[in-house]
Amino acid sequence: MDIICCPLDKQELELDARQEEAEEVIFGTLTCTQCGERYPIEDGIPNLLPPDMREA
Amino acid sequence: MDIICCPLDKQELELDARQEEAEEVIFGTLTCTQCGERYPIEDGIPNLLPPDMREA
Amino acid sequence: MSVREEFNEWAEDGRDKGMEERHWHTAKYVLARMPVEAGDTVLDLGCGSGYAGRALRDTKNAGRVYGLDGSPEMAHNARGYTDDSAVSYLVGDFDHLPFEDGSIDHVFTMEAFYYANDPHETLREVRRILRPGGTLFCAVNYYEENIHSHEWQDSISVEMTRWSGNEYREAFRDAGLYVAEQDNIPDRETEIPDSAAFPTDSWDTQDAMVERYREFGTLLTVGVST
Amino acid sequence: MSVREEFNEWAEDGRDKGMEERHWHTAKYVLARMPVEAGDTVLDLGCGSGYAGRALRDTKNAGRVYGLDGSPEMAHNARGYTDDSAVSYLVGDFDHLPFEDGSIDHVFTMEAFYYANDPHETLREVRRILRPGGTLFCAVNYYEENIHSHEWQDSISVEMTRWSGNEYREAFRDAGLYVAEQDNIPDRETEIPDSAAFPTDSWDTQDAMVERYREFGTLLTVGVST
Ligand SMILES: Nc1ncnc2c1ncn2[C@@H]1O[C@H](CSCC[C@H](N)C(=O)O)[C@@H](O)[C@H]1O
Ligand SMILES: Nc1ncnc2c1ncn2[C@@H]1O[C@H](CSCC[C@H](N)C(=O)O)[C@@H](O)[C@H]1O
Repeated sequence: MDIICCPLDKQELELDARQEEAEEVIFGTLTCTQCGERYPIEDGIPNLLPPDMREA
Repeated sequence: MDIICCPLDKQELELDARQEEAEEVIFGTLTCTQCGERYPIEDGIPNLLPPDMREA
Repeated sequence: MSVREEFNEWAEDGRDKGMEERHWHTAKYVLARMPVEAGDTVLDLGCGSGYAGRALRDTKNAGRVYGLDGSPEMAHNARGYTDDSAVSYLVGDFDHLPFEDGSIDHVFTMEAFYYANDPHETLREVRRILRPGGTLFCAVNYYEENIHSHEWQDSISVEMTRWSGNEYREAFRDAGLYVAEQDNIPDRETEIPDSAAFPTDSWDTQDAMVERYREFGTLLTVGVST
Repeated sequence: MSVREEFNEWAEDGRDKGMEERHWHTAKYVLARMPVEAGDTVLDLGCGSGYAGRALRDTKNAGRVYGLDGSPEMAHNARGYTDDSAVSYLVGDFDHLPFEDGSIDHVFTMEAFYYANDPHETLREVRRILRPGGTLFCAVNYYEENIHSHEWQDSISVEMTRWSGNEYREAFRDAGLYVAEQDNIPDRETEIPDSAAFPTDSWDTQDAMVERYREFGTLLTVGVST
């Protein structure tokens, strides 16, 4: 996941894993180290949509 | 023919036309402005083989 | 409707699998052409069921494959179809790619590109994330010359971009991608009934159906980043 | 024998036309894929009868087309098959291309590249003469995976280079060309007799003939210059 970045400013993300299985993060949060935007990981899939598209 | 150059040193060629038809050179000679090597035009077709391959 | 809403519905009623089956007729030839070397990192834009990434792992030993889709349900289904840990799925948008500059070797996209909100921005984003010499294989069945596709917009709530082959080449170049090739890949597998069967529910004439599948097929444009 | 001597003989006994007819089965698909725009300058390396340049003038409105061949008789025949003054033929050698740096938009070569005295030098020369973003479409029937082609060397006096697909990709990259695609283009037109007709003079089994034409076909490698 080291090439994944923030979709908005393309800066690095910091991982906060809540649940892991076999080295895979199942639930957690990715936070942009620059703008602070938070992206959820659900069922092993990071949601990196810009926040305003997440519920659109 | 302005992009055609000497196959050996890639320098410009100078045209000496002996016979022309409808703006096409049928017989003539192309001479390299740098190395002086001469390339024949026969039947409208320039022979730009390196000289040592011309009769090989 | 948004991409998320529209394609979540598709994923929920199984259209992800239906598309995989139909698109495979031509997508397999597109994938075969890609200059993917063992270990390369590949991105599938609008991955749907995720078949392309799975295929590139199997046939070319791609190192890591990302399937990106704007529909969480599509990505969720795709995740369920493989347990290869080198295949990652993520939810994202074509115009906001969550990848670092120059981090991807090759990008594939099938029947998805024209849903981009701003396709010019998508191309710039692709160019940004590709390493020098990386390629974009962009395959579409919906395009200007394929007159049989024009009506598709009527049944899809997401706005679709309908470029001609020439417009694809120009847009690639505008985004800084060299155009390496453009081609029509025929679908030789969709069955075309005897002429006696026409008109059918979907086709007035056999000729039209032959033109749609055997001639127009899939428009492929290949771009190279620098 | 030299290229000149060997292929002068071929031109004199009409093999230029025979090759055109056979190679057209796959070459037409290669030509269709090329991103040639109206007005572009195209070079055909080892042009033989010169069909490729004529086709690119007709189908894509190429601006000027050069057919280069090491055999004066080939070039002479090619000249005789067209009176389009935008098509030029010249005699030259693959390893000593008589074109200025960056002066050519696209290069096509069919069933000719592997006769080069030094194919690595030919690729460097192609790279030199192509403008940034220019392409090389290199098509060969004689290559390592096509085992049915291996014996061809026995009846040709010019030494032939037999690379695999992977060796083509590597050599392109060594010469500074990005590899944009590699593909096998099937020949679906060469007639294959009923299985009862085998063995024939040329083929032990129908399977072998099917593999040669329908599967291996022509190996195409596309390179892009920078
Ligand atoms: N702007 C956008 N960003 C991300 N994904 C998008 C998108 N617009 C459409 N998509 C996705 O693109 C897919 C198009 S359907 C094609 C799926 C697959 N490539 C196949 O060949 O079968 C859908 O799954 C849809 O959710
Ligand atoms: N080193 C070299 N330099 C220039 N031409 C060469 C060459 N080696 C072979 N050729 C030419 O390449 C041609 C190969 S035969 C193929 C001809 C044509 N492209 C076709 O598809 O039918 C011959 O005409 C031969 O004279």
